[in-house]
Amino acid sequence: MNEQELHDVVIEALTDVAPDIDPARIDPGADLGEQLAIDSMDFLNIVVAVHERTGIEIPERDYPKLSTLDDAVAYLLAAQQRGADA
Amino acid sequence: MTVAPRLDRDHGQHLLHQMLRVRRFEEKCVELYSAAKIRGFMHLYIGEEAVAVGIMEALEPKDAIVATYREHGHALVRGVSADAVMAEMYGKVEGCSRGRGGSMHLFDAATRFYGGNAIVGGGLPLAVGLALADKLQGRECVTACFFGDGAVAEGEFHESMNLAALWRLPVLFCCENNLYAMGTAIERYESETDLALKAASYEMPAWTVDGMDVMAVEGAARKAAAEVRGGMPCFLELRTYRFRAHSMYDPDLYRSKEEIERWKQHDPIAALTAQLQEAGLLSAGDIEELERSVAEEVEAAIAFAEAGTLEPVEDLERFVYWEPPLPTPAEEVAAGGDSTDESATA
Amino acid sequence: MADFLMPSLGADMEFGTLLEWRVEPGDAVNRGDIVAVVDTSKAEIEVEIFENGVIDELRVPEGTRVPVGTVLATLRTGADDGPAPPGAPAMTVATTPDAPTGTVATAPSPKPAAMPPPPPPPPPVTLPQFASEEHRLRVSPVARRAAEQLGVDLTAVAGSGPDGAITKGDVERAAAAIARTIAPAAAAAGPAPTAAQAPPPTPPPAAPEERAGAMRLAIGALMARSKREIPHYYLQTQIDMSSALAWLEEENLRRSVSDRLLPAALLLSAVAGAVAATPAMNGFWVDGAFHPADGVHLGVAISLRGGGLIAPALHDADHKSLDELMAGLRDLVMRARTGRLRGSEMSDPTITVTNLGERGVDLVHGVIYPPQVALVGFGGIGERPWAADGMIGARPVVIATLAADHRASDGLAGSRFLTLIDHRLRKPEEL
Amino acid sequence: MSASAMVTVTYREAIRAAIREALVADERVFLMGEDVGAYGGCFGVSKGLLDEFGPERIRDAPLSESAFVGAGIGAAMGGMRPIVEVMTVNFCLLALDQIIDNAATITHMSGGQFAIPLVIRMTTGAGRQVAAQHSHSLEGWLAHIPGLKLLAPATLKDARGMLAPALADPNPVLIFEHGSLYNMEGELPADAGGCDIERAAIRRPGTHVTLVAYGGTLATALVAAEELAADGIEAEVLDLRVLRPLDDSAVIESVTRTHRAVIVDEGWRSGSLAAEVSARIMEQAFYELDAPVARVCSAEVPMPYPHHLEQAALPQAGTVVAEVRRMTGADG
Repeated sequence: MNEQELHDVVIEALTDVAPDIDPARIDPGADLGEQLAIDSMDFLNIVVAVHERTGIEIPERDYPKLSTLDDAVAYLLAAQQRGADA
Repeated sequence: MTVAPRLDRDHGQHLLHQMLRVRRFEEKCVELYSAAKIRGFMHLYIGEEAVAVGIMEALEPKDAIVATYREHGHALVRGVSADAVMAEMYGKVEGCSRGRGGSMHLFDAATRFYGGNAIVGGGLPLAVGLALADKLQGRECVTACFFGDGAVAEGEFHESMNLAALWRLPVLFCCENNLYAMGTAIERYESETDLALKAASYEMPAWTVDGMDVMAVEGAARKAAAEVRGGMPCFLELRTYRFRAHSMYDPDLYRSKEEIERWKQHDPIAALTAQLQEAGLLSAGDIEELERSVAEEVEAAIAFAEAGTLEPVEDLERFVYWEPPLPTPAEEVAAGGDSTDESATA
Repeated sequence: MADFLMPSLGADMEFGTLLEWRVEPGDAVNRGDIVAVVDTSKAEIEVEIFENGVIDELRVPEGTRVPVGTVLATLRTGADDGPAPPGAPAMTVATTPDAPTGTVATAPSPKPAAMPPPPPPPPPVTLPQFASEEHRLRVSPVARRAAEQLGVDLTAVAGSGPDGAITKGDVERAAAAIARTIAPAAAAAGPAPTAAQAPPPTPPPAAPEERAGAMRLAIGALMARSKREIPHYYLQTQIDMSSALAWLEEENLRRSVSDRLLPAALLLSAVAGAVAATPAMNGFWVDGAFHPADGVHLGVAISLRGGGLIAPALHDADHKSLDELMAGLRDLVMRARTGRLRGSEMSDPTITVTNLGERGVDLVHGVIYPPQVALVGFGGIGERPWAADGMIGARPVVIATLAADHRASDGLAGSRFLTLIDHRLRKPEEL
Repeated sequence: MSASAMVTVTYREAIRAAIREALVADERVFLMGEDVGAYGGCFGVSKGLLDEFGPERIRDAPLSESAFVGAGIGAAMGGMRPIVEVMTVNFCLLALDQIIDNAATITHMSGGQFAIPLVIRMTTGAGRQVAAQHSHSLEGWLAHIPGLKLLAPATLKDARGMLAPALADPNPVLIFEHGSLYNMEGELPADAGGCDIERAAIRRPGTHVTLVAYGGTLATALVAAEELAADGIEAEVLDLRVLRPLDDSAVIESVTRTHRAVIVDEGWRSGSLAAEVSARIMEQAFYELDAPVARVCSAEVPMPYPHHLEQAALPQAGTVVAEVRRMTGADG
């Protein structure tokens, strides 16, 4: 998946969990939990959704690396790269 | 065998004393009623004393009595104390029915006095049942059942006469025929005014007695009681007369003053007094002494009733259903008196 | 001298008319003599005198109606020169109104007394205020009571009973429906009613603002009632979460993403076990008495997107494994946020757990949801200085709080309960 | 608990067994009434007892209800334990003076001096096409009287068990046997004995409505409850058993759970026992009610002879069901 596709996957997972979110209004550089009222259960659900769509397994200790939209897309891109390399 | 009563000094004066007790007690009751000390319905026995006194002479302590609402005399003569009867009429706890019955409902288990019954004829079936219980339990007791002539018109009279005769129950039926069912003369409500005939039709010994003659009543009662103890109910029609109205409400319009005066000539107390005096068995001093002792008894009864206690209203609903007897006030005092150690109750 | 009084000739006689005198002053009379005729209004009765003597004066003329006890005549007795004879006072007793009969009390003193002075005017009367009958709703008595308890506005409830009467079930359904709508994030309490048979909620088709407004009112009424009626007491304890989190991290490493556990599952499990061992925290205060609940149904406070809070039941939480609790929690959160909770989940909680820690606060003092008797709160799990074995170090710590109903339990039971939660969280492998 | 053998008995036989047991157990007990001896009882209850116990203890009485009921009262005061059978409740009207003026009052009027340990049994109720003078349900009238106790055995167990405690009671106890029950058959333990005569009993548990019944209407209520169950309405059926003094607490406890009540009473509605129960629910459980209390009583008409009219006059299960549906809003 390219960067755009990964971006879309994250947005989809987010809107699944929080249908009332307007994707256009997400600040890609701001903390997701704070701006979208995402709690740990939501976050877990997002991680699961992303895993289902991309096959990327995000270990718990890496959760802080996905705190903004931009960070999340970057993390997934890197993880996909690692997986391809492996 | 029965022995006809012999008129000796002691027995004669005893009978006179009993009749005087009833007479003076009731005369006082009129006064107390007028003064609103006694309330409710009150029916006086004045004039009829010879009946109760004569019948009771033939009864033993083991025998039972069922009476009517005109039963002050029966209770007093049977041995219920004047204190307990007066307190009952005052509605006091010390009354023989704990004040719950009043004038018409004197009860006393100790003397087997099964009550004044205020339903005309209502006591007859009870008497039959009491006699049945005695018979079934092998006790040779008589149940003396008093009722007025008015009761003879009730179905319960005929049902009870039949049952008692049919089952040979030891009931002594004592019909106090004072000629009036409340205010209706017997000629106006009975087709057959010879009441003994009615009883005879039930195949039981029955005869008529002069109810104004205490000696005659006693003689008849002894004879009848012997029949009853022999296993057959018996019926006595006691011809008598009440000198006063039916009750305190009664204006006595249904009979003439002349008739009342005529009957007063047969006053059983005056008659016995004269009889005893003629026979030299009663002196003026004796009369004075009898009157004095009766007056004392009555005054003491009034004092007792006045000093009595009213049942607390909290106890209103007691005795609707039977409850094990509580200690009498006297017993409670006695029990309280025993515990002299005050710390025990502190 | 003695008095001859209007006699009482029946308990219902209060007055009598003196129809006729049979004696004149100067006549000698004896006890028992008829001296007058009295009309009791039922009958004319000849009345007798109870003493011997000579009539002195006739006080009441013929044809006069007087109360019982009035002096009709006076009598000179032989005792006038000496002490009164023993029996004499009996008639005068009637003038002493101490007897327990109504008739005597009405008897005046020897001369008919003047009217007593008029009583002072009564104080102004305040008439009781009755609710207007105009818009009277048909509400069954038990429904009215339930509405008060649940804070339901009856005017907004549709009745299903006879002739459209509002029943208890209608009120409970309404309460559950309100509870399912958006709630203000105010009290840390679930808004569920408690009746066992509450049917599934059917939310009214109202605009969100309206629903939020209705919810605000309902929650307001309910929380006000809780604060008014429930004597809350509060306890708190700090719990070292290092073992629990370390165990959880290990555990999650072994699990696939979709099977991972959240710390919340550990907290719920620890609470459920502690509740099962502390019946005094688990149940309802109804009609002046504590009724212990049959099972442990944790009311899990779930924050709703856009604000709001709901606390549906995680049924039989004390019998569920961590995995089951996690699955149950995930399912509840999902359905809570999509409005698909079941009625029983709204009505069954026996104690409520709120976890506001994720919102960044250190601790929460909750308001008990009536008729429950306890609420457990967790603040955020954060690193704090922690002294152990004489050393101070940084450890992940959570502050657990208890709000409990003092009518149902006391502080000792409460502190045991919190301590039990603590102990269970220190041994996560046993959860 | 040793499992005792079960025997099949009728209601009639259960009562007879109770009388027999009482006669054997206590010399003071005797049975008295019209046709209780040679005839075997108008309803066959006392059949065979004359042969076993003789005419002293199984006493045929003349048609003198007042006299033999009064004699029962007198005998009870005189130390016996009479069982007086009044053939049917309508004949007890001829003995009301004795029942009300004597049995119910003497203990009180005597200030508690005399107990009246008397049992009066009588048949009650309609349903057998015996028309207006033999179909009364006058339990409500007699339940009005302080000093009396009233029992209504509606089950075999109660028919068997109520007599012994009634005889042991120092007060006059009236037992009402519904005429339609005598042939009711079922199983009882061979050694079945006395039962309590204080409390009502729940014959079927339920949560949505309480059906209060007694005597002949218990069966009606149970049939109605079955029908309601098919609709998903769980009716609790409460058998009053004791008509005076009423077991208020059982009624109130049940209504507090179900919030609705229907009283099924064969008496006429006006001034009925159903009225009394209804008033007590209102007094003691008003705030538990989710609907007005309903009553299913007999039509206010002397009982007609034709079957269809008699049935139309009597409380029917269908009427009970309709009342419940109406009050639960399930009639739409």
